[in-house]
Amino acid sequence: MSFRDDKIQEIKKSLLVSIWFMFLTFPIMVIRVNPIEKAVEWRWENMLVVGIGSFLLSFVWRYMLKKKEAGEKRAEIGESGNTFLIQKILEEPRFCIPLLITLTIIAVAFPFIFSMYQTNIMTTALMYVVLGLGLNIVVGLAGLLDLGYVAFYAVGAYCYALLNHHFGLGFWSVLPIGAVLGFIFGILLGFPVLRLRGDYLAIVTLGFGEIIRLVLENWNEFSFGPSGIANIDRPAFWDFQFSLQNATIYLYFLMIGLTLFTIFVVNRLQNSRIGRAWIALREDETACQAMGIDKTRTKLTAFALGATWAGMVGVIFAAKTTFINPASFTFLESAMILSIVVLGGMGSILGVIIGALILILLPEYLRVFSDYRMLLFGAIMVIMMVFRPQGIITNIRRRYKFNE
Amino acid sequence: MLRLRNVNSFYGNIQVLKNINVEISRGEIITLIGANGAGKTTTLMTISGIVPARSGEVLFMEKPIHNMRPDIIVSLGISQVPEGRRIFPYLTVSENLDMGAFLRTDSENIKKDMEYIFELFPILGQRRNQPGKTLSGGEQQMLAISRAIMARPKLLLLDEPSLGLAPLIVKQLFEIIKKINIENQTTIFLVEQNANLALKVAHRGYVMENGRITLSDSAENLFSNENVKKAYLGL
Amino acid sequence: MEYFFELILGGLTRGSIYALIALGYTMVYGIVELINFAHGEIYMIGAFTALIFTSVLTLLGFNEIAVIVLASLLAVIYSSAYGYTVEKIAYKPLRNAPRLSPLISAIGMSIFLQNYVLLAQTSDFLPFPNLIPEFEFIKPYRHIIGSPEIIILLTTSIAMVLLTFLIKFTRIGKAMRATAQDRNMAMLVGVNVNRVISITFIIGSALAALGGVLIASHVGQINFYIGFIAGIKAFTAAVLGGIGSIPGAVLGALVLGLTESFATGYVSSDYEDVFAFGLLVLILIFRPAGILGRAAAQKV
Amino acid sequence: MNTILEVKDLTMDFGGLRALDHLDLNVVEGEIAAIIGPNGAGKTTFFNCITGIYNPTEGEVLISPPGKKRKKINGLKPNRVTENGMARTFQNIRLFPDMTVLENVMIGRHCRTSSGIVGAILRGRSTNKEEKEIVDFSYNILKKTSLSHLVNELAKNLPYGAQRRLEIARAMATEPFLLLLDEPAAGMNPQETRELDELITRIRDEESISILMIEHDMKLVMSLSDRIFVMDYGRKIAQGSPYDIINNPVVIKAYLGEDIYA
Repeated sequence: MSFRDDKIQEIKKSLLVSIWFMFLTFPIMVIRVNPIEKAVEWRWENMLVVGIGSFLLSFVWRYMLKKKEAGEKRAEIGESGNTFLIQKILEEPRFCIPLLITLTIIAVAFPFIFSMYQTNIMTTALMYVVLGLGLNIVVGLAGLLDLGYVAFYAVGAYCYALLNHHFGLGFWSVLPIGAVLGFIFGILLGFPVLRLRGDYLAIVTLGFGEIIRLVLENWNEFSFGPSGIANIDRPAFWDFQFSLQNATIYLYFLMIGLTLFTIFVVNRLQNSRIGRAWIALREDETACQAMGIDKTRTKLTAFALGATWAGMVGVIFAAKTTFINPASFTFLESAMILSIVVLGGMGSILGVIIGALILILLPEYLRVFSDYRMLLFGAIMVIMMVFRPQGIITNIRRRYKFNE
Repeated sequence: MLRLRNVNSFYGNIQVLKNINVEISRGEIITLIGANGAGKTTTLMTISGIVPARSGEVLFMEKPIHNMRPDIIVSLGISQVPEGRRIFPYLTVSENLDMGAFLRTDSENIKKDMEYIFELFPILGQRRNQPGKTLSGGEQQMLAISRAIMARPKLLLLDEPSLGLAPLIVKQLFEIIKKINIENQTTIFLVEQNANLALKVAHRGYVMENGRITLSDSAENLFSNENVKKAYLGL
Repeated sequence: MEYFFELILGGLTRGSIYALIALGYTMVYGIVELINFAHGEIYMIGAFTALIFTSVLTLLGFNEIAVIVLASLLAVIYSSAYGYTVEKIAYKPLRNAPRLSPLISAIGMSIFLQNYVLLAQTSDFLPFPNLIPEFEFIKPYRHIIGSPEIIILLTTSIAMVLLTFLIKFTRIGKAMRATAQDRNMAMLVGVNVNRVISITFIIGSALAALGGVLIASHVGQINFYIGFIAGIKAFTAAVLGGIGSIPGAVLGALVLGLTESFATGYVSSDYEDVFAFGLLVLILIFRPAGILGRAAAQKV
Repeated sequence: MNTILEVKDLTMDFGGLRALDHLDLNVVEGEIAAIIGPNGAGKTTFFNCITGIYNPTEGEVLISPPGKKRKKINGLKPNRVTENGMARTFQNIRLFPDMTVLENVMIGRHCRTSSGIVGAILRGRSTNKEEKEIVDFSYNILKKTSLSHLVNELAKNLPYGAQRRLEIARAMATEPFLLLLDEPAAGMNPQETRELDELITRIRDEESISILMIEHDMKLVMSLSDRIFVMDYGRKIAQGSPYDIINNPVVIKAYLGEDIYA
């Protein structure tokens, strides 16, 4: 077959795909009905968009599939092709140190250069970095797909809101309580479900997450139901209450601190005896047990540690927004955190940070994206799984040294 | 009839077949012997299209088949009895046989063939309505071979038919294999760890080590080859 | 006593709808061992398609019966097309990937489809016309059973019988069973496994669409989110009956429907979904093989 | 010689199927024992029953580790069995494919070390010391199993024979008194099999680890074993020295066949 024929074939294929998608999306994209006024709106322009879009995307799709196959082939032959530029930079101290210094300066100067609004967004992004890193312990390191992660986030948030509302407890005294409560809930929920197979575990955690949300929504005496809890105190510095602006900056630095702390802890855990056990467990459970690793206990540790971080960030979330209700803790929130981990690269700390920043900041700054935010998250999960299941940043673990 | 030319196959990350060359003529029984993990099963899976060859050619009756789907390859006349029998556990014996004839449409002849099978293996006739998983190992092996015959293949690939069977049953089985070869003119490619048995029924043989063909000769010559004797015949 | 029968009937009706969706879950799981998370969205798209075409066809002046038949048919066709496409895009490239990859992909697909409908249509609840005609002969018994209930129960039973027949006796059914039991072996006897998987998705999606049309006209309103809850409940039903088992899915769905009906009838309606989720959690913990499922032995 | 493993009347039912039928077996200190028998005879099921993967329907599994008290271990979880000193390999290699050779062996040290979450985070002196010991111990085992040159390779990139050896090394890292090997020679070429023969002998002689193995390679079994058990249909049909077994008419009929050495 000549090169020309090849091209014609490709175009034919894409044309077919394009026609198929125009047919497929016709009722949903083109027609909009208003059953009350019995009016129908036709939006033929959408069909054109779908047609052209799918025509072009199908080329990209096939190209990427081919590239992925080629990549696999190369890996099999033994060349490691896919090292990312960022990784190369980070392995080189010449670039690494100035980069870190720049990052530090930007991080410190950020709230003083940019507006309060920007600082707030950054704080939110950092919260998702920490949530992502927490979930990363569970999903990335231990390989347990937890779809109810947001439940622990809710536990933390309600813990602060309720203790603050009823007893006037301050942020700093509740933060450790939130962490501990997250840990305890992690163990309570984890204990019965962790012997389940991977996909069942995912569904059960989802079920648990939804149960907690539904209880919060319906148990009015306890949680004030759908109307939620308002006027939660912002974090104070000892007894000193900040102005709104200073409180924002304070929270920002608090999040920077928590982020650094989280990175430190996750990194240490990853390269420890427990971390190795998690990774081994992810690779082969039976072999792990035969090597003397207590499966339930090790999994439970990962699950509960992940929950601890969710609990802490939950407390911060309540303090930041000063108002919480069950609507903030839906399954979609869990899915969003999961897509951060998936996009970044399961098990990779740097990847998760980059993933969170991309997914949270991009929709904030590009108006186009903000409407399509969840659509984007869904698409990312599919696309990453199909083309690059290891995420943007492949997890690189420490190589162990030994003394002869 | 079948020709493998410089075939390389991978399983996951590991290259299993390295430049395999095999030739099989019509009506022959060819055996491939070698240790467990040498790549014998992969060779068969590559011919059947389940583990497609990464490079090289597989020609069946001079037609390249290495890029074809497994079901098309079956329709051309290559059937396989895989290692470990692989009976459909919850289908009955006759449903299993039906599956063997999945691509055939001549229902009259299918019925006749099934009767022929039940003559060949009366025990299968008795158990025709039992689920496959309730059969004993030997019966399952008979069913597996019968299922492959139901496709009326021109080339039959057999993977370790003797595995885990009592010697008495193995003997019967190899007689049947010979019979199929002679009566139905079916060409047979037999993979065996039990080199002793295999070389007794085969016309020619190949020896495989670590994914490469290291020897190929007539069965008699292989049988008297010192290296083969030492490594595979336990003499 | 009448209240009791009302609850039973309500439970059975509800269960029948779950059954239609659960069948798709169970078929797909049986054949590719994947929890098709996007299945609930297929059902939602079925309901939307039906609503859209009902409005359009009514405006075009078709008579009532023609509208019902055509709209349902189009809903089934479109849902099947969506099911087919979802499989090709999100699952087929992951056939040999680690188990969690297609599950994450499925969750992504589910979120994508929800938001696709949300953006292209609306986030509001839309009133759905009652497509089910009133039968004259049922009028006297109206206080016990209405025609929607009869139609729903009837449709599910017919679908069930047809599906059983298809799987037991037809060529494609046999290919499906063989593929479910041993995919590679099915290939070796000449089954085009990819096509069998596509067909499974198509049939499952068609049943889900049927469920979507029935429930939407029964409940009277739909929005983009109905698929999520319905999907989880149908999955619960499938697991309850023993995932992979066709009669199990129906049995599980009926049990779930009755449980919900009684729980909301006698306990509290606030926690309707909690009962379903709770049941799901309890089964998975205590009897993951379900009522009719075969426990998979651990292979070492 | 002390009996270190005693299996009494072991029975395992799967639904209606009896996979193990009142099996008695024992291993004495310092011996290499082998189990042979046709596929489906229940050999691997037997391993799974004594290592805690299955809980046997009936019977007892008792161990008497050298210098320790006799202990019943059936019903214990697999990790507890390993902690008690019985480690195993698998018929189908089960390494941690994306971990390095060294890391694979380090996992074997898990049950002999103790640092927890707090230790991991603070990484105090004792944790550091323990980590160093784990690495050194593991490297040492790799040297003993002639794998030290592959130390930083990913397990999945190893040749087949080396993967089998790595599985043995990983099991040795748990410091067992009895090593259970499930078809250690399966898939090895004659050269690798010879090396395995040496390795197993060395493990027994130098490490004082007793060995119970399932193996099909009769040459290896004959040259290595002190005693052989023959299984068929879940029952033990014979036991004895290699010489006894090879001349036992029951064994010849069920397993070896008349012409195995013809």
